[in-house]
Amino acid sequence: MAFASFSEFLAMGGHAPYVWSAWGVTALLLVATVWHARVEQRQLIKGLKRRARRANSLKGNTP
Amino acid sequence: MWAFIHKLGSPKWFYGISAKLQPWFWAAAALLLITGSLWGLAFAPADYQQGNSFRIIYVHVPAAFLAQSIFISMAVSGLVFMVWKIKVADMAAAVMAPLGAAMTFVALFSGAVWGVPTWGTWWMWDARLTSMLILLFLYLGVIALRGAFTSRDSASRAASVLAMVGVINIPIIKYSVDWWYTLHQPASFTLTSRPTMPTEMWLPLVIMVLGFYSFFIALTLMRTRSEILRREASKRWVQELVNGQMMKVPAEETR
Amino acid sequence: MQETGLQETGSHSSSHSSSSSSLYGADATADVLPVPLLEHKGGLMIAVKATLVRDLTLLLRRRGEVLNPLVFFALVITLFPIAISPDPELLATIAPGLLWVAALLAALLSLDSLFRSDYDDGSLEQLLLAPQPLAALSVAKVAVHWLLTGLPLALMAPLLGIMLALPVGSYAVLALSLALGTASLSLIGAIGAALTVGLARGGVLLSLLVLPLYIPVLIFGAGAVQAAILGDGVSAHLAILGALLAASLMSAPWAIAASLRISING
Amino acid sequence: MSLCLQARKLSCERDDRSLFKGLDLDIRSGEIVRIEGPNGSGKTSLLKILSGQLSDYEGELFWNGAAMKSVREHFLANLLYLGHAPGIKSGLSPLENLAWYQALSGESSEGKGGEEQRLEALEQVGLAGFEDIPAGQLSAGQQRRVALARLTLTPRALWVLDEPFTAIDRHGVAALERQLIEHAQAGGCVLVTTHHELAASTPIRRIALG
Repeated sequence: MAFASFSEFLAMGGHAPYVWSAWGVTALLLVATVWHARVEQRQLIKGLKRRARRANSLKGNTP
Repeated sequence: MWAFIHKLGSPKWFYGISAKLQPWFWAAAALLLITGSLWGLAFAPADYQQGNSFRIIYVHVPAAFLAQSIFISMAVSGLVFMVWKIKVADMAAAVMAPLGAAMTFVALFSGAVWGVPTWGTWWMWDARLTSMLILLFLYLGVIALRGAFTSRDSASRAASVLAMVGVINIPIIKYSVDWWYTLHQPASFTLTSRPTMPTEMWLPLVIMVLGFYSFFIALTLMRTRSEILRREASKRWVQELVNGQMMKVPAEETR
Repeated sequence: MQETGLQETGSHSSSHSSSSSSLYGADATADVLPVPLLEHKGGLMIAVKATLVRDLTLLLRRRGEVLNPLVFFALVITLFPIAISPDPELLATIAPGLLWVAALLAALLSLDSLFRSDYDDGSLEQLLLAPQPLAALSVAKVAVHWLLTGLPLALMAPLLGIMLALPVGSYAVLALSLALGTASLSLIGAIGAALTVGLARGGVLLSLLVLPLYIPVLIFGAGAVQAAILGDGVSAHLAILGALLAASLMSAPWAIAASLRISING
Repeated sequence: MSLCLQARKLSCERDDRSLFKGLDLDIRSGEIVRIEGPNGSGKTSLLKILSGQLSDYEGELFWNGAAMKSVREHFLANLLYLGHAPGIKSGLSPLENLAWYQALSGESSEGKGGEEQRLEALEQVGLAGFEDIPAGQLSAGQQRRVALARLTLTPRALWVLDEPFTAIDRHGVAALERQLIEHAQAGGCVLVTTHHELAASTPIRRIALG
């Protein structure tokens, strides 16, 4: 452990704004890409299901 | 060999195999990134010169590595697509580009922030930062070119060619920027180059780099799967897949 | 097997003639065609020369288009002393960079029209269907672009150098570095022009694609002039510029040809 | 058999829209083949594939029994393609335009012989007297005729013509029709798309798309 206390850890020896903003932006971007990928996937599958349901009801055999 | 390549190229096959691979990469990414972050932020010693601002290296360097690697993978995918007409390769290249641009942005941002305590300014025309900035423009070019075509087939080919042209130029650009930098700023001090880094400093760095790579692979697999569904929506196997899922409880698509 | 688009298919004629004559030789005696099947005669140099002449004639008939980049170059250079300061000492220090950047932008300006009119009137299709390697024919078109843009810019630059108080002794290097550099710029830029020729508004996109790739040429070109001012040796810079030109001459034509094939299919 | 272009199991898919599938084609000497189909059925795409411009297809192409890829240059040396756009530079005169086409196939266009051939070809399409006027000043139909002059100027066995009758007057249409038939009779072959009704006497084979 490089820090004596948690508040020291947060202060980063006076470099807190720099360290935390760099890490924060990185974390934010990583999380955002994952979130975006999930939303994209869900919407796509929703759309595909809607399309399949429409096709099935046209054929007259709704599952 | 041929059979294998074409099997690899079948979207359906890829969709199946990527479903099996994906969880492992997500798990590895989570594990490595958490370990690396804790270690790098809390346990690695502070730098004797830069103090704690040095901890930015643990996001800056992995992002910079990944940004370059993604461009290379994009070009390789483009080559595979052009030579063997494997569509999955192009789908992967298409989903890689935004992540690559995001990584380049992270490298640039963390570099700029790091510059404040080190150089006392937000921006220095440092060799690494300058190359990163050019790389960002290359990414934006590929993304813009792909978006500019109305025909997706043409867009795929054009983006592949541009990615290959870009990847040939990246080393030339890097070399010339380094050369330019040393000419104009002799004996100045760069962010990350240091003679010796103790083990407890570089080990977390290695872990972070591996974590970023796992993350990249996992995300690319996931988004390529979405892209496959989007492009193959009218294919029989996708419709069967969707029908099969609707039979079951509307369970969420596994990731 | 299908064509991949990346490979330039037509290899040269002589290799074909032997294999194909055995294919058709027997038939030729059986029934003589009034419309005979032709062996590919080669004649690449004839085709390249004709393309050069054609493009030169076309551009020289519209002199305005040839002059525009030159006027643009002069105008941009005029803007800098007005915007920054008329102080000769200050101008002299930034002159190499200014001249190079302005020349680069001027060369970029005319790039969009390189394949555009051919695309619009259908001659590009015909160029693709000529029994000649497309890469060689596109080099002819790029050569015309350089002859009528890059070379005049290089010749004009010393004149503007005087206006920017460029120290004596660097004028020859300025012109030479520009002449060498703009040739690479035309080749690299032609890839971008070929990729965007099928797009309605490809102009801005073209600069986005091409400018990052111009950076090495810019570094060594402006570096050469700077070295000449400082009295350092310039041969290293010029050698690297030459190497860049050789590298682009070897690789760019294939990329241009592949890009043209993509654009024509759009 | 002296000339044949074959396609086997030709399929074309553009942006996931299937234009045609499993097409088998045999085009031989002495034939006029007309590709028919409604707008957007892939006529132009098929012509582009058959003339070696478009590589976006599945299936195989053969030129005189050999795979297209290995004899592409020989194929191109015997092909004359006219697309939607005439391929005529408006800044050049008809003579200069034709000189470029002559040279493009590797034939020397210089000297008296070349010039005479060009003049003759222009005369045949009814453009005598317009030889030195910039093509931009000619009408759309006249520009078409300059392009059609290539049919006589550079003799090729295989003609691939995409809507060749566009913008041409009735007199010109009849002459072109006659030219197509003569070419086929001479052992050449013609692949054509057109919305124009050809004279009933014309011996043509039809291929329907879409």
